[in-house]
Amino acid sequence: MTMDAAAVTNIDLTTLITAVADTMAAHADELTALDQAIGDGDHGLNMKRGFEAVRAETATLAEKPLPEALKAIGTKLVMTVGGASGPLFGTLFMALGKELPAEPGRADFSAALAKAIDAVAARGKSQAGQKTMLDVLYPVQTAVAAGKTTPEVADIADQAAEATKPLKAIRGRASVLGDRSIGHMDPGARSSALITRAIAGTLEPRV
Amino acid sequence: MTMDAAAVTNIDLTTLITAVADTMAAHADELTALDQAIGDGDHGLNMKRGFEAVRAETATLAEKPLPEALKAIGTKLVMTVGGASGPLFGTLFMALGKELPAEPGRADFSAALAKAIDAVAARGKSQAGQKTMLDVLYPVQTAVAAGKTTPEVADIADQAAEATKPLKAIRGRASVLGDRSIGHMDPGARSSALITRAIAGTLEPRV
Amino acid sequence: MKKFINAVDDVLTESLNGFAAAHSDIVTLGGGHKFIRRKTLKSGKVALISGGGSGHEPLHGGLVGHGMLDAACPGQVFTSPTPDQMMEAVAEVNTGAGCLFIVKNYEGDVMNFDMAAEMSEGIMQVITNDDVAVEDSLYTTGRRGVAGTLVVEKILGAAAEEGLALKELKELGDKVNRVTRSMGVALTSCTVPAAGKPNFEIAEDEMEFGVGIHGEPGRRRGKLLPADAIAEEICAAIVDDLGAAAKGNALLFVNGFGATPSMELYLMYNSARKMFEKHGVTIARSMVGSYVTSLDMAGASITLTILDDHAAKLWDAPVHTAALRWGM
Amino acid sequence: MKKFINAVDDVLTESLNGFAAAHSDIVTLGGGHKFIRRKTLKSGKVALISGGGSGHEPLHGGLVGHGMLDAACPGQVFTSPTPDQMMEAVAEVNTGAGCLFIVKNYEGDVMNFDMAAEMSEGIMQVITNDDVAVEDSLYTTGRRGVAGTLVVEKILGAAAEEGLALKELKELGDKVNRVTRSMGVALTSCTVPAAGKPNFEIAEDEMEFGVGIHGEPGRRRGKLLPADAIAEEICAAIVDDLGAAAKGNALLFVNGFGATPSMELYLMYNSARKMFEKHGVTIARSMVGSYVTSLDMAGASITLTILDDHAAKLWDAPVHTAALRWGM
Ligand SMILES: Nc1ncnc2c1ncn2[C@@H]1O[C@H](COP(=O)(O)OP(=O)(O)O)[C@@H](O)[C@H]1O
Ligand SMILES: Nc1ncnc2c1ncn2[C@@H]1O[C@H](COP(=O)(O)OP(=O)(O)O)[C@@H](O)[C@H]1O
Ligand SMILES: [Mg+2]
Ligand SMILES: [Mg+2]
Ligand SMILES: [Mg+2]
Ligand SMILES: [Mg+2]
Repeated sequence: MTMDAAAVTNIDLTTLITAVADTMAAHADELTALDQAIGDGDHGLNMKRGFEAVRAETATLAEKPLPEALKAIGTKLVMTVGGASGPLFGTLFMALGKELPAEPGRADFSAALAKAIDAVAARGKSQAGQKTMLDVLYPVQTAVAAGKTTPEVADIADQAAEATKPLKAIRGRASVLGDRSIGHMDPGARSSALITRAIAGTLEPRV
Repeated sequence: MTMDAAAVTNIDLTTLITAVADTMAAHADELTALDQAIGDGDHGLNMKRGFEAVRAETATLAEKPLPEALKAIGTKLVMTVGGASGPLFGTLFMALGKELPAEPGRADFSAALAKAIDAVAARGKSQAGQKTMLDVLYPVQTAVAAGKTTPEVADIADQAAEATKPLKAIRGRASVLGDRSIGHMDPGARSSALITRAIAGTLEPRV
Repeated sequence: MKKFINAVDDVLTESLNGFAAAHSDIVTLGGGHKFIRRKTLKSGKVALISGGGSGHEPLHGGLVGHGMLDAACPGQVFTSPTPDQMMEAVAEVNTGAGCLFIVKNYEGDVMNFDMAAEMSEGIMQVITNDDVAVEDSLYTTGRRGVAGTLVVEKILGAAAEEGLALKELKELGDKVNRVTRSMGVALTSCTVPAAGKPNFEIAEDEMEFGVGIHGEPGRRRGKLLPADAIAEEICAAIVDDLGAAAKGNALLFVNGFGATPSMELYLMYNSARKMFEKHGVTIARSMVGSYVTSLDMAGASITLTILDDHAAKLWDAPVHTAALRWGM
Repeated sequence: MKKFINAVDDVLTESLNGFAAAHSDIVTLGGGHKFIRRKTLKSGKVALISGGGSGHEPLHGGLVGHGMLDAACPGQVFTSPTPDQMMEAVAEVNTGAGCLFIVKNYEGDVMNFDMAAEMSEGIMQVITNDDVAVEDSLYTTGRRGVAGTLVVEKILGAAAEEGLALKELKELGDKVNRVTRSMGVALTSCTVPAAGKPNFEIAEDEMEFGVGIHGEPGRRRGKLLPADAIAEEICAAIVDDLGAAAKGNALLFVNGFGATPSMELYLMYNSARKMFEKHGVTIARSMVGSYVTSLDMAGASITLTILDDHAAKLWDAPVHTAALRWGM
């Protein structure tokens, strides 16, 4: 069950959006609690609001070609999430849409993801190791590039989120805490892992 | 040990002021707690502030004839206590000073006290049974008039304060509580009883 | 108790010093901090003097200045000022046309202002009693004066500035008071610095309905309700109590007790405005903010003043105080 | 959580409706509550647009009006607004002279305003970062923009009213920001309505030193200190950080975070003023009140802006907004 070309091209957008929106709704309180510890306590609400807005447009989105749909999802996120995560996750999906060909293969997907994550880093003026969502996104991309199976990718994402705990935040709101940010999981890393697992779950059956 | 003429004329003002100021300081928290239950939580502070101001002038006061000293104490209370209790206790002492002859006998004292309490009731537009200091002051005057000993008077004051518990407040801040004022001792009744016992204690040894 | 203080006994003095320094263009302090007065008096104008326990700021000190009060006498926290404060204020700000005391109806305030009035010359008094939470009765103390006091002070302040004489000012004050009604609700208690602990206990799901501005318990304790339900009950009580007067143009004043964010006050204003308009009252003027407070209490009161054209004009007239300023 | 609300999801909408109704002489709402704008625009003037997460009221909506902002974009509580809000505000209030965004330095705010600027025409930005509690470093996010933002907005507002061009306004804004420093301390946490519980826990004898305006933890947790000691530490940090600029005339702004009574703010002002004057700074202008808040958080921040004559003149210039009003 590696994530092959079929997994990418035959994506059922409706299932995928539903899965991500469901997981954001189910974990909103958990994400907010993480953000209360080292941020301002809105991350769960932000993510839930964004993906509910995306969910509300599932029908229209599902009719678009994949790249267009991803761009539209990204734009929707930018226009509804707010905070730091809005522009960042928005950029991720928008860039992914921009980079993916209409009928992408696995290599296309892996390359597009790399570029999209770089776009996130550029928008956030950030890099790996700063206790942000990037610390999940980069390992996910590496795993995809390395041909890991979708469950493996999901597990790697979880481990990567877990691995943000000992980090000291350099970017994001938590950075003002300095050493006091150590010991807490980064909320954006956790939401990235949740999104990864949700997407992986929808791809898996089709591989 | 009845409270005879000697008890009234030979009052040692210094001892008396010290005793009252000490008891107000010692019971300030208790009075404030009573006032928090059915008022605005300042009665202990008010009384303490007033009698500390009086204490600060003990030397000057002790040189005055008793009536003048009482008037001065009353004025000092009016000018430092504030709240409802300031004008009321102030009026009590001022009127007492006005009514007492320079060398009062027991009957003079009893009569002056009756008039002074009436002056308090006039200032407060209040009467007995309304859950106020008057519900201690009147019984104290009756006891004095009836020739009770100073310890008896002090006990009667305590009982009278206790007896304000079942009353419904008609006057004072507690009146807005209506039935919810029932079950609490009136703070001004309690402070009146404390003052009575303090004064009684200073008179007793001289009888 | 968590407060920005140095020593409990110095709170009032240090705070008044800060106030006077921050607003030295408008106010100055009387000796011994007995009163806050306008820096520049207007000779021949009736002097308006108010005061009361501290802890309700900006009432009254923040309302001293052109178009409003001439002096404010701050008592200890939640304790009426003493007569000497008012007497010295009178001595300093009475420029010959007399003084009007504006007094909230609490026995302590009334008695202390009364004593000061008895010992001074040329004083008249307006007693405000806008709180509909308390039954109005000649037998009891009667209604408390709460946030509506600010409205009376603003309107009288403008009228005094225009040169109205003492007796007419008193009549105008009584008239405005008669068409002003308020009621409040507390979500938390408040802590008097010297007491060190909250004035009352209140559960996480309860509110105190008809609370006064001293954290003194109110009409009833009840379960916390949605803002609309609270506004509905308060507005109905106000309209009921105003009776036939509840029509035409009005000022709606939603007042915070101290710890309630402006976001919630505007939400409450939104609810209250709709309720009053349903009752046929037109909201012609509005004020939203924490002006008549109870230290750090969370909660709000709603005040409605029926405005005739004259009162509206006086409300709009220029004012320049620390807390209210417009038109200049 | 005890708040005056109906449903958590409607807080912002209902509050904005109340705000717009209460101040309908000054402001009006953009469609979908995307922004608050001046009722009457001044053609040919550079439009000043600010915004940020809600919960800091009166910042920024209460600062829209003559002499200050042209539009404010309110995000969800403590969440930056989204680019479409700023883009639509630009479309409506840009009368041809361009727009200046005034943005508090938070990554969320900066990114969202950046995206809006990239998708609009004729935009420049001033980023405020007055919070000395956070180390300034190019490597990290850098300092937060806090209460000093209001000072920048007031001074730029007056300059824009005088007709200053976009580029000069940006330069002036950067200049004022460079001589503005703030630091805050929280005594309690705050509760985001949708989160339903306090953002952080803090013991009865502790304070959070160097807190931000979102209840985000600060520089350090410490035992509650007397007001003088708090003021001393904050003022020293501010003066230190200003370095050679810490001299001459200054504006001292003591800001409450929401639940702190005005009595304590003036007491804190009194302490801070003495400290700064000891450091050789002259307090030429003052402001005390809860203007840049964190919902129901108890606490305060101290802001110092060094004022040259030009900045002082602009600070004094007439302003007419819901929260700040003078000279008109
Ligand atoms: N500069 C950045 N680069 C990458 N990720 C960031 C950056 N700033 C913040 N984040 C991510 O965003 C998350 C916070 O999102 P959210 O709470 O929604 O926004 P805000 O911090 O504005 O309240 C952080 O946990 C972190 O993962
Ligand atoms: N009208 C009145 N007549 C007699 N006593 C009164 C009256 N009003 C108040 N009191 C007394 O004063 C006490 C309260 O005093 P205090 O707390 O110092 O003043 P305040 O009520 O103004 O805060 C009450 O407990 C009551 O005994
Ligand atoms: Mg956040
Ligand atoms: Mg009391
Ligand atoms: Mg009192
Ligand atoms: Mg946020």
